[in-house]
Amino acid sequence: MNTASFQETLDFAIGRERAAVEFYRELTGKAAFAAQKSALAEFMAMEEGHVAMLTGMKSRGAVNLSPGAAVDLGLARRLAAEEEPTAAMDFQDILVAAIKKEERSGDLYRSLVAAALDPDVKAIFERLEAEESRHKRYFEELYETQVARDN
Amino acid sequence: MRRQNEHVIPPETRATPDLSSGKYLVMWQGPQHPGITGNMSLRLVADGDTVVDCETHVGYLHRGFEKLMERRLWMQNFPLVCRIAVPEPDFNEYCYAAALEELAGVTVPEKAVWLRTLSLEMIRLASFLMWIGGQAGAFGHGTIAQWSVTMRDYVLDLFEELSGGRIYHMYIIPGGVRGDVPDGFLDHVLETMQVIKKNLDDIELVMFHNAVFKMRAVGLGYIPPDWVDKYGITGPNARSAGVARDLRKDLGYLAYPQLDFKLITGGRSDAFERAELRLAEMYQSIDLIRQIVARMPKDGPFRERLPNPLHWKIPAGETYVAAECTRGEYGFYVVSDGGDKPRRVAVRGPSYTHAVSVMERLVRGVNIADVAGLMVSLHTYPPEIER
Amino acid sequence: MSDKKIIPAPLANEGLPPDERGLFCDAAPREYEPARGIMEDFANWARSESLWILGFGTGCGAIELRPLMTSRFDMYRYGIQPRPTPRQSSVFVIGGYASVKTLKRIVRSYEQMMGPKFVVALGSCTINGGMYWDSYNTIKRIDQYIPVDVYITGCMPRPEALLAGFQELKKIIRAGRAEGQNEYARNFEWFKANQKKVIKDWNMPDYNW
Amino acid sequence: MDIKDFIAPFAVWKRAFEKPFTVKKPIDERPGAPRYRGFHINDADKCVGCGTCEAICMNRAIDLVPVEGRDAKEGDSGLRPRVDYGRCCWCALCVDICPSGSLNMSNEYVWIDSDPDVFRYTPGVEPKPWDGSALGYRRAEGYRLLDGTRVPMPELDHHEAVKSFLELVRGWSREQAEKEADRCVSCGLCIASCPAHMEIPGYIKAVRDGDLETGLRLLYQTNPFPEACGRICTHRCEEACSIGTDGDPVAIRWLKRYIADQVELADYSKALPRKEASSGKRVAIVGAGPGGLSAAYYLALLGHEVTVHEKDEAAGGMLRYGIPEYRLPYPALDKDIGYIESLGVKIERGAPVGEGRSLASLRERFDAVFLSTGLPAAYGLDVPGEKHPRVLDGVAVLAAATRGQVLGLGARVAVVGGGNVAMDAARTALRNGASVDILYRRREEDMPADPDEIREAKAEGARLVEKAIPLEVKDAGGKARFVWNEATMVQKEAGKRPVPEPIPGAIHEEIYDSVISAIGQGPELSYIAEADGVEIRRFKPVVDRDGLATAAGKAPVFAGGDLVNDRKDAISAIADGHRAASAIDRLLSGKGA
Amino acid sequence: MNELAKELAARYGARDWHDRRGDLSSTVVDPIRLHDTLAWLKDSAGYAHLSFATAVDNIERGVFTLTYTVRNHEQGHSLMVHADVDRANPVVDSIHLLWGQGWTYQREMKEWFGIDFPGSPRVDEEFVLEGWEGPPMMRRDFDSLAYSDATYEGRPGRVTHDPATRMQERLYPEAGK
Repeated sequence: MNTASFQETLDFAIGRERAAVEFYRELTGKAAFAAQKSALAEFMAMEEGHVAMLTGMKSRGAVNLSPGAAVDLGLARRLAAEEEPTAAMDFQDILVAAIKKEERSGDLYRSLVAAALDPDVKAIFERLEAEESRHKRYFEELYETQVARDN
Repeated sequence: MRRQNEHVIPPETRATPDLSSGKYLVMWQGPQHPGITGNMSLRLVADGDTVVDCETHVGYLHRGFEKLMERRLWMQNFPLVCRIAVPEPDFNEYCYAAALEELAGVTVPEKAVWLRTLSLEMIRLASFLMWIGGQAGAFGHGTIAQWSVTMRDYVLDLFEELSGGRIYHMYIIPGGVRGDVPDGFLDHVLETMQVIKKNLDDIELVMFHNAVFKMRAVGLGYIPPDWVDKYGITGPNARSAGVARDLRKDLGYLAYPQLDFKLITGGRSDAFERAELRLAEMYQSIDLIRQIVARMPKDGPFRERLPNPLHWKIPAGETYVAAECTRGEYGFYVVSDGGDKPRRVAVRGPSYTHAVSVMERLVRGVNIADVAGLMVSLHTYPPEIER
Repeated sequence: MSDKKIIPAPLANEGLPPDERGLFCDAAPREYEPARGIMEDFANWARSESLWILGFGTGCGAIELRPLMTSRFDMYRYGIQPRPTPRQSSVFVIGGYASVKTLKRIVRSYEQMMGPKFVVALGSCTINGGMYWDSYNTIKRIDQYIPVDVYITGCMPRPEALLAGFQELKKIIRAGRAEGQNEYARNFEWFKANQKKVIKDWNMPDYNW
Repeated sequence: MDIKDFIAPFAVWKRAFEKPFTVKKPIDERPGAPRYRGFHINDADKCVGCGTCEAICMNRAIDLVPVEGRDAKEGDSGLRPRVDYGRCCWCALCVDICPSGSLNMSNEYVWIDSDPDVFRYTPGVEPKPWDGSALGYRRAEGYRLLDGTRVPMPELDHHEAVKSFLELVRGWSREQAEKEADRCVSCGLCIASCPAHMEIPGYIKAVRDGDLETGLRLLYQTNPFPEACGRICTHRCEEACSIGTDGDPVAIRWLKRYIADQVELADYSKALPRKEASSGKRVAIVGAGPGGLSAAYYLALLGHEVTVHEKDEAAGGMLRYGIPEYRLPYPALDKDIGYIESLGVKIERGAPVGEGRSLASLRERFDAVFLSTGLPAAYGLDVPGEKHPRVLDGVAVLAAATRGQVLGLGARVAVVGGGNVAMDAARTALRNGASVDILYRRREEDMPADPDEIREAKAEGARLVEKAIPLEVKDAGGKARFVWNEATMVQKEAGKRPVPEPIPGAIHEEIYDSVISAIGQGPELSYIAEADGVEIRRFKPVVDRDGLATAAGKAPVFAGGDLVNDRKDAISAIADGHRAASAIDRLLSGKGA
Repeated sequence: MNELAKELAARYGARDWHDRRGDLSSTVVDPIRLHDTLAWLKDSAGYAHLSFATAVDNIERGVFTLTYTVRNHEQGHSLMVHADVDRANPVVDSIHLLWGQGWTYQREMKEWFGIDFPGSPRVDEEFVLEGWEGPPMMRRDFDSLAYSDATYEGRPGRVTHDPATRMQERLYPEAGK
């Protein structure tokens, strides 16, 4: 594989994950009380973990992400985050924001997969897409069990 | 012809033989002795071949039923009671169940009434069949038992089919019975009755027209009619003395009032006639069984639902329920203090008088060889004495 | 068979009046010494094929012996028959529960039986008290008082089960494994102590032989 | 004596030509009858180890023993009956009474051995030749020793019921309650399933014995809300009931209610334990719901001074504001709360913790704090148009009903959701004269609501629309046009429950006067400041087994109830409150954690 | 039957007449008049058949309640005659001269309850028991199970488990009350 394109791809991905961390950091700034902050901190830590993982891959040159995508519960397409979360955001708001964000990331990687010419780069994007789908699934699961318990 | 129709009435008071004189022989008949019914014993004092005094000893089978029953729940006693009289467990089951139902105010469904009657008549027949083998055997006539015990086994097969048990049927449960008749059962009953009836004809011929049996049984153990009340004699022993008493008629329990049967009585009141009378009652049982099969309701519930047996409490009260078993009046006296266990249950078995007081008196003056035959002719069963 | 022959002290027969003590054996039972090889096998075969039952209906189990003795199940064809006296019998059938009063007679009858002798115990009651587990008058396990070779469970065991039990006993006898009698001799003092613990009025010889 | 007497016996000879009675091979030829009561067989998977067989056995022939590979779980003790054939009398009462019908008998009857110690075995677990025997004793059809049918509970006719907020379930008479209590076999399988582990067999026995004071005492050992729980408990106990394995489970909940209903509040103090001497310690409780007040009750009993801070104007939490009057009438709830208050528990009503009454200040003034603030905040539909003024939240509707406010729901009401809040909202709307559609994203059998509630809601006239995924709320001249997508249930992953998947194009819409959203609720946690140092994860305070939260500072903080547990029902909150109270007591009295 | 009740009341002070069933009644007399009551019933009232006689230990009241059930076969009626005797000093007149089997019942009651019937044949002999050293075993305060456990060895190795306790141990061991 073209080393340069591998590195570029990872850099791109790392950039995306850093942006995600930033997203949560921004929300944390808006947060008014401890519960919000702890939830945001948890999600942020997950994204930071990704940054660290991708950075590590960059130096080791290996992609150890599994390719299996998670099942899509289809919540993202349905749930409407009409506005940005406010200071009064509750768990539902935070989860919806997270699901939406993961959905956007997944969409991006999916378009990159379609656009990629190098099969190796394509493979990396595919795996990253799968990884994002798993995140989304995780949040969707939380939404189903913690928020929409009665529906 | 020794003793033919001669009515020797044994002395009322016990002899006081001088045992140190060397003239008398003290011997124990039983508990380990083939000439004793069940597990009990007689302490005989003989002058030559003639018994001059007899003491009965019971208790070899004492399990303390009445105490155990006070420790068990009402329903838990249901499996226990049948063990009181092994050859006729069903009378225990019936009396116990009926006493409880009376105290608790439960009415048993019609079907159960008939099935109970069937059960009681079948066991009556079975018990008599076993007895007749013993009676013949006690006079050295082994053939009859070879037949009659097998006939009894055929009845037990019916019980097995009906209730799932050969000896202990545990079928008559408080509230009704434990199940309806299985398919084809009533046909089996009728077929078996046919076989048994044919066999009874043979027994009649071979046993009752047998010089040996006649010679030994006629005149043996004469019970005068006035003893019936004096000693509380019941059943065939009383009827043979000419006293027309049968609780099936007198109390009219279960389906008996709807059945057609005559009281069989005698008058000669000796071992031979008691045997004849029981033979006639066997025929009568067969007839009753056929009537029951013909007239029993085909459908309907067979048990009334009772409260949870683990907590069943019966209102305080007492009752005495009796039934006519093969040997006479069999009864349960049940006292409830309102709790979940009986306060007291006392069992009245006919052998209580027949095998003790009556036996002790009748045996005075009898030849040692006839003691076994005499005892069997009273149709006794020790466990109902000692429980 | 143990090599060590235990020869206990002469029995005192203390339960008897002094003038009757001499009428009974004052020695404890001894283990049976088998013949050699084929002779013993032959003897065992003969023993197994002539099981003579003591006619002592100790409990309700006796009721199922009647059908067995008569034409329907006909135990005579298996070499089994009832005998009226212990001296002629080789098999003691314990018919279920044993009240203390009967246990006393069981012990005596058992001891009076000639060796080799075997015990068949019927029903739950002989194993662990059965339904009389809380009775003040019945023992719970017969093997505390006399040795048992074969147990047949049931309440009541049917005649067929009894026959199966006798067949099993035959097998055991033929294999030379019917050790009950020797067990009684070996553990005589233990058995005696158990017997005397429950039979309160011990007015009989210590070993009735 | 005549000549016949000498000749007749020779008739025996004719038998020589007849077929003999003798059975040739008795053991082989005579299997037990089809009904024969032979050795036991047990379907170990069907058996729940309730021990009723052991209880009925008058011979004490049955032991319950642990079995390899079968641990206890809810509704199954993991024990199995072991029969001692040195005791058994083959009466088969164990078969007759077996609640699950797992225990039966084969028609096998020969078991012979020289070793008396072998005659014991666990049917269905230790293999035996007669396992799976098709013949043998079974309970006859129509014959049972136990009663599988529950005593009917008198209820208002549904047509009547929707006309008012009168209590629907009328309660039992003494005779009815005693009859129902009689069905219990006291196995105790239910205790493990109850979050509060109430002494259920004990209080049922008390009903049977007519000793209601003992019953009340047993109830209060673990639950100071018997009136409320006797009506609205989720009764997981009844799912574990052994009688329910083949029949209706014992109506444990109604029996509890019976006890509490029958004893007058004035007589409570006679039956119930007295307060211990004052400990001098003070405990603050936040939230006067079942969790908070249970903690308050047990702490007060132990002699601590308890102050409960309640944001609403009345105590009871969701029991009062979330559960409609026709299920839990206020006098019944007031009786429970009244007794708790009579022990000296101070309830400060209309006193929310937060601004002006901070958690930090409570921790300064009190020796311990218990948080039980529940899930008061309804989650939104989260679809476009969810802020439409006719989209109402279910919890608020129920609270408004409790407050006696005019609801103004209109004639046509949609309720979105399938939980108890949705059912309560729907039935409240019905009682306000509306026609009601309940829209649920999955199927009826997936609904988290109590089956009784679903049944009753339908009986009262609510229409159930299953597999309806909300898409949008549009305005229709001031009313709400509710748009949903019909779904199909797709089993996406093995072992997980099926997922509703929209059917493309299957879009429905309907105009409603009100759309009540009841999809779930969340906590209100703004009163916990970062400075309190209470560890929170995913909007739940992190607590240990006793309910102790990780927190900086001196006064310990405990939390319980819907706020932290996953079961989210009153009885779990009560259990949390009791557990926390015991832990607080241990901490405060220095008996070690 | 009310005439009989009245007659018995007048003659022997009988009281507490209950009709248990159409053909079964019960009444109570003082133990001192028991023998005479029974004799009169037997000889003059047609109650000639003694079905059974037994006792009930009413330990709470400190009495043994004797029950003699007699039957009038002509009228098809049974009467249970009760008499309470002091548990501390239970002595009753013997009926062995009235009925030939009476002494057996009395032997039983002597052995099982400790009720004495002076003059009754063999009343002091053992009846069903042999070598019995315990108290009369039908008394309520005699515990059969305790006696059995102490006297007769059972087969060891039996252990049972209570389902509820087992579930607590396995499912929620922390819940200590």
